[in-house]
Amino acid sequence: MASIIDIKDECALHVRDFEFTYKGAAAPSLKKVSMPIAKHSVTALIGPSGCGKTTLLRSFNRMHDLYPGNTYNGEIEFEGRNILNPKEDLIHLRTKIGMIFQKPTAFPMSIFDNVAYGMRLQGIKNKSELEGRVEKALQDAALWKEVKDRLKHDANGLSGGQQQRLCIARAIAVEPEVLLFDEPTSALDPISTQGIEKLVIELKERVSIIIVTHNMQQAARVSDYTGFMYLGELIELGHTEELFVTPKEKLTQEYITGKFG
Amino acid sequence: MASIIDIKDECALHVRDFEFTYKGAAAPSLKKVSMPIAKHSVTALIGPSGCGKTTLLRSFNRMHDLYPGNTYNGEIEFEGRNILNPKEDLIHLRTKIGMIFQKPTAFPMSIFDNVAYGMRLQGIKNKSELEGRVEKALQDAALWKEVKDRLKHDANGLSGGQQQRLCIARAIAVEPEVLLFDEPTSALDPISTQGIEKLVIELKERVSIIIVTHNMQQAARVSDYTGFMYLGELIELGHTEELFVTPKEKLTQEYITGKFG
Amino acid sequence: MTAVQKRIIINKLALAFSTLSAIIALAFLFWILGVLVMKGVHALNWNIFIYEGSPPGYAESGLKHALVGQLILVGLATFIGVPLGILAGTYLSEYGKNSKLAHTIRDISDIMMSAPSIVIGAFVYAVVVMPMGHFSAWAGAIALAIIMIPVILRTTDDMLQLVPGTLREAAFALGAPKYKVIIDIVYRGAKAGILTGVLLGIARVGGETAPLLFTSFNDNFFTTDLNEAMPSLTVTMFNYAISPYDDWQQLGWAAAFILSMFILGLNIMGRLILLMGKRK
Amino acid sequence: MLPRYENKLNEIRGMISVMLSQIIQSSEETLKAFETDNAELYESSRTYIKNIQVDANKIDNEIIKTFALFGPEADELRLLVAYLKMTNEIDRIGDGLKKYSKRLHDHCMGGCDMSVLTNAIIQLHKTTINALQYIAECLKNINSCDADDTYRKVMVEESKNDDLFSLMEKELLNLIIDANELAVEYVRVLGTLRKLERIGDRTVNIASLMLYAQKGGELNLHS
Amino acid sequence: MLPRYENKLNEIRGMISVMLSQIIQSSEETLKAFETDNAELYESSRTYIKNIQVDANKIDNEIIKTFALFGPEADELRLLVAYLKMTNEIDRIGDGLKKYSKRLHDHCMGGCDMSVLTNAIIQLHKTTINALQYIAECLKNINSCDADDTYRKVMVEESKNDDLFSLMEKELLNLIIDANELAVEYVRVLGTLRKLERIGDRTVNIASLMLYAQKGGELNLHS
Amino acid sequence: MIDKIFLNMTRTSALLILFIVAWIFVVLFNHSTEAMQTFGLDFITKDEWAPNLDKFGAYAAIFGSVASTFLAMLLAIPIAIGVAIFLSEIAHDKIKGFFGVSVELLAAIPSVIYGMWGLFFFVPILRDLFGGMGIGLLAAGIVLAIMILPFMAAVTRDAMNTTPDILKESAYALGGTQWDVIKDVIIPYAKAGIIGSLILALGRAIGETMAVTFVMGNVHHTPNSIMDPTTSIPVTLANEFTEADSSLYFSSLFGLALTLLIMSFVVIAVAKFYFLRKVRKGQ
Repeated sequence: MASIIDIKDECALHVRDFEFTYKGAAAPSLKKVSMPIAKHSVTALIGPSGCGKTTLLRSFNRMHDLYPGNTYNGEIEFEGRNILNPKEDLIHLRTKIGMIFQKPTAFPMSIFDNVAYGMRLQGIKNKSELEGRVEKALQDAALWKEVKDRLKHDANGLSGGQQQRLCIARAIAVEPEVLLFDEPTSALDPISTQGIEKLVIELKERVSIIIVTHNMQQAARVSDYTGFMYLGELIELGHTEELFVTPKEKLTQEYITGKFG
Repeated sequence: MASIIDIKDECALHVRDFEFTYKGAAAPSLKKVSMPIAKHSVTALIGPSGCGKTTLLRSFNRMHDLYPGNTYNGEIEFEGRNILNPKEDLIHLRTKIGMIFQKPTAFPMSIFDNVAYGMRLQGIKNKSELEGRVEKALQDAALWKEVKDRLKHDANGLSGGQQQRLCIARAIAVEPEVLLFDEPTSALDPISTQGIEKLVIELKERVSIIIVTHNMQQAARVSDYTGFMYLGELIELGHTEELFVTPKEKLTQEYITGKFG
Repeated sequence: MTAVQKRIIINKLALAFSTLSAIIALAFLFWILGVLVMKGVHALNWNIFIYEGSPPGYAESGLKHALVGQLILVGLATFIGVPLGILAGTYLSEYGKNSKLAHTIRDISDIMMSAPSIVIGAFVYAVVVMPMGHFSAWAGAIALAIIMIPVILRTTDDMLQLVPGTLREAAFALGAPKYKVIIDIVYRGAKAGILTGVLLGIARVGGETAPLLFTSFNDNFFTTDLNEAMPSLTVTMFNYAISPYDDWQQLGWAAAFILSMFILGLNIMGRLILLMGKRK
Repeated sequence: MLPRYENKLNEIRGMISVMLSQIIQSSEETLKAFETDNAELYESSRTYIKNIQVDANKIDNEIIKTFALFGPEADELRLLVAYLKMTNEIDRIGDGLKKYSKRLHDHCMGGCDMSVLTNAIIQLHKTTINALQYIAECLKNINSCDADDTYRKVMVEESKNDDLFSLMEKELLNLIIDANELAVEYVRVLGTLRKLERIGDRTVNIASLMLYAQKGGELNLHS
Repeated sequence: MLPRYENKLNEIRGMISVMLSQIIQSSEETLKAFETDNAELYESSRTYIKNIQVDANKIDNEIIKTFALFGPEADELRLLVAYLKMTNEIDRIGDGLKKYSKRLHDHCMGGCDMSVLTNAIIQLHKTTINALQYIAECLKNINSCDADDTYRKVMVEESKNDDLFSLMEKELLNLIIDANELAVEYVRVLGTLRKLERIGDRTVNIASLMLYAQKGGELNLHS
Repeated sequence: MIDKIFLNMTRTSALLILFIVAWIFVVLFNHSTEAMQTFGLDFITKDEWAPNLDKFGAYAAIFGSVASTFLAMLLAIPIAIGVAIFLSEIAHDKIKGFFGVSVELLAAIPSVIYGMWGLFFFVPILRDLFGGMGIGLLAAGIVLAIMILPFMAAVTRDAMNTTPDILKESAYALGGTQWDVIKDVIIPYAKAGIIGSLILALGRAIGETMAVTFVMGNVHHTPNSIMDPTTSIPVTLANEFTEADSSLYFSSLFGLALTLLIMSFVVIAVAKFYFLRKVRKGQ
């Protein structure tokens, strides 16, 4: 039923027959989802609220494990292994698959320490190395110019858009392979949103990106591949251009032309 | 500098050289705004955050008077008088100019009492009259079918979209001349948003509507006239179709094509 | 050992320490609770509710005087304290808002909330008991009310502020006058919260002993005269507990148990009301 | 979907339908005029399509407004783009038809001997009208009609059309060689008939646009 | 504006520019071929525009994608719609030019006496090239060029074009009347030259589309 | 019209609070002037408390209050933070709910009951372990510690719970362990709130009467070891207020009350103005 594109290029992640059930729920929230995630490209997940797009996203770094009782089934392949394996080293996995959240999550520490945090967790203590990588990460997040004179200031003094870019800098500082974005601009004004979108497009040169968004136009603007989800199923995955001009599934068509409801 | 359309039809409101200054602010937040608001049509106000669109909207029912120390200047003509007059009867004015807020504001009482509240304030006690008018208002707000069997239930049991329609029913139950919508869908999902937009278009048969929205596409979809505001000034007011195809001012153009920032 | 391994070990140690401290704390607390229940239930019998206090050694001694006295004192305090607390809280939330006066009142009342209750007792002794010349239920109730007002004021203020500003604006936008907005919308919206505040306030003063020691004082006999010294569970419990008589100590434990159940009951009720309010 | 948006789409479809039916009426009346040699009918046939260019531009502007206001996606986007391209074709059809009718009228009043061509002209005319009717029919239910079938049928008419025109061209060139003074007139007749032939090409384009609107894929037009 | 969106708009403009310059090169080479009577040049002139239809369709599809992904508004919307209409015109120009070049080649190899027309044809050709160059120039900076001026200049060339063509037509019809066997050939020459004349009309449409993209107002095209 | 009446009712009620507080200070001050005039600074520096000699030095009581509170805080703070961490970050949902509610309910149990428990059950154990009477500074400190523990743990947990989930999640998403998240995100985020609530607990401990009345010993003597019985201000007040037979005795007790009020006022004011204000600003 679903129409899933076959990705010829190398894949960053490969989801196969993936099912996810929340603690105590009778039915799985994700039903037999199979999808490839292309390397060095942006894959957007769209769909009405409750369709499971965020649930899927949070499975990629096993975020659900923070709340016990949820069950995974199927396979998510990453670097040749199934990350759903209970023995998977989650600390390692999460340094390889970073995440950006709906709201900016600047830690209550200085700007510098925020960006350095992930590296320090990995045991990097050398000051000059830290400084170099913090600067690079901030530059990559298009934030360096704005904060270079106040690295020691509290990160909460930054604006929402700046904080979100700080979170991106923090995430890329540990050089992950994949970045997960969970509606990263839903708390931001249009101008900051534009900044983040620009950044997402630039970042795909180095990381593979999966972005969940409730804003269809955003998916259209930034992504190379778009997946449309509905009631826990992946209905369609295709090149963004094709999906928005000629969706293969009727449901997709109805969703993107606003005929739902 | 501003390009303001001349409205030939009858006007619901007429703003002339309006200035508004918040308590303690050095400069006015609205600067010499002049605009006609056409009767029985939808006028949308758009612009970047902080441009003054909500400030202007809240001047139409003197909402700012709830917080002392703000100053009005100029004129807002409504039914032949200047409503900025300090002697204006605000209670009467607000029954004539209703308002819908960003988030649903269902009162902590039953659905029926919510809709009847405004009428009761006006001293209507006759039960059958109340019942009739509550039903009509709910029907006009496209909510009757969904709630007719649970009018006595707490209004907070309704979904967000239903609550927002309840607020609309409550506002139209007192038969106002003008309805002010302050980003009425910013807290709603896309489907509920569509419902509210439909309603706005239907309602203009009977009331004049002014809607503030941060969503340009929404302004395009629902309004007959669109005003673009920037830094406290009204830059352009025109027919929506024209404004979005051929804006007269460069600033408007840059805003609607997303070139700001 | 890599940095990550080190972190994992530190993590385990830290979590073990906090679990251990939780166990220690709970062990002590359950010990106390256990003692209270064992002793209390053991001492509990019908006589307690039927008989007044009597000298040690008498079989027909009970707590009727203290139970009724406690109810009268707390009831009277509630009667005085609740309306004042709610009205004052209303002023802060609806009129004073962020004015200097409102902030001062808030700060002072917060400090009052944690002020030593025995000092309040001393104060009431000076301004009520001394002029009257003798201990009285009024004095006790006033002392309790003074303790109660800040609690209710603060919760009322907080709960009213939780009512979204747009809800008020929406009512104003329909042309409602301010007092109508407050009574119809704000009070109604904060109903559960205010009620909880009142219950917690009652629970708070219900357990107070110190301020009663020299205001309502104590009496071993049943009375309903508000102008006389009045027995209360707390003071009775205190007196019985420090007495050397075994049967009085027994009665003391019974009183402790009854009072604890009463206060826990109020607390649980308050919690349930808030929960139900939230669930809606 | 907002009712307003749906109305706008319907309105645009309606406007295009009207244009098409005006063209069909006009060409039917031209045919009748030719068959009955009726000067008045020639005149009146052209009144149907007098304003076709204005209408086409009006439709284009409505489509642009719809783009501006509703940001169409997927099938609606394809439909609107197809409409935008269709108005070009219809406008040209109208223009061609106008000139054809006028010049045919002139020819019939003039001195050429059309008799050898009469049948072929009627045939050519009929295939054109058929093709136009097929697309008009499909347009009525653009979302559900069988655009594939329509395309096939239009193509059949178009190839008939081509064959007929080749035949007539040969015939006419022969006439020209023999005609001397009338040669110029025959040259003109050829030009006139070519206009009719062109209409066939354009109906194919319209049919292929409808196919695109329905099915997607790549937009492909032929001159 | 997202860089991606800007790139897309530039890309589309670039593709159209390339098509236009191919057309200009092709028509310049055809002219050269005609002037020097060089068969090879005729051949090669057509290779420039061999794929013009494919390119036009490709551009259309890019425009549709841009609509789908970025929901353009205001000047960008007008520009994209103008592009969508322009590809039609350019496609037709290319088609016309291809046929023109081929047939002119044939005529020159054939037996007609073109000598009386040579100058006029060169003139006609030049006005066409001029008009094409004006629009190509303006397209390079579509946001800032003086579209008004371009439109005026293109119109001037177009009216020259018209005059020249009327002259030639008269000339040719005279030739036809006298020519007997060669009449058919002359009829064909007329048709060929008409193709060139048509290109002029289309350049006017393109100029008016550019004007619309810049200034807005109502979209107005002429057949 | 009705609006005005309503406004005046609420305003009067609100102002009443200020009035009562001021009045308390005035009354306590007035009643203690006699003692202050008689003893001057000696009132707080001398520890001789002899009603029969009309000599009143409050040093022992003040020292007892401070020392027992200090002891209580020393014992309670680490455990309370441990409990808070356990409740907010470690325990599973079910345990969390049960323990959480127990802790809060224990915070509501009247303090007099802690005192009774201390006297009857805890003091004997101390007596067996260390000899002596058992009653004294250590017993008071421990009972106070146990009494404020639930309050402290509950407020600390509440402060920790204000940390937004996604803030914690983003630290996990960088590969942090639970302890990393607690020490680097939750505690820094809730720092001001935690310190503020610890100080509030301190304020409570200073003013606590009933829990310590039983186990302090009520001996007006500065203790030599933590096992020695001593007294504190509230204990003195509770035991002697109704027995005061001379006006100087009485005035001295009011002096004690005023001293206590000022001590707790200062502590709570510091908590509020310095730490809790920060929390409010942060939010």
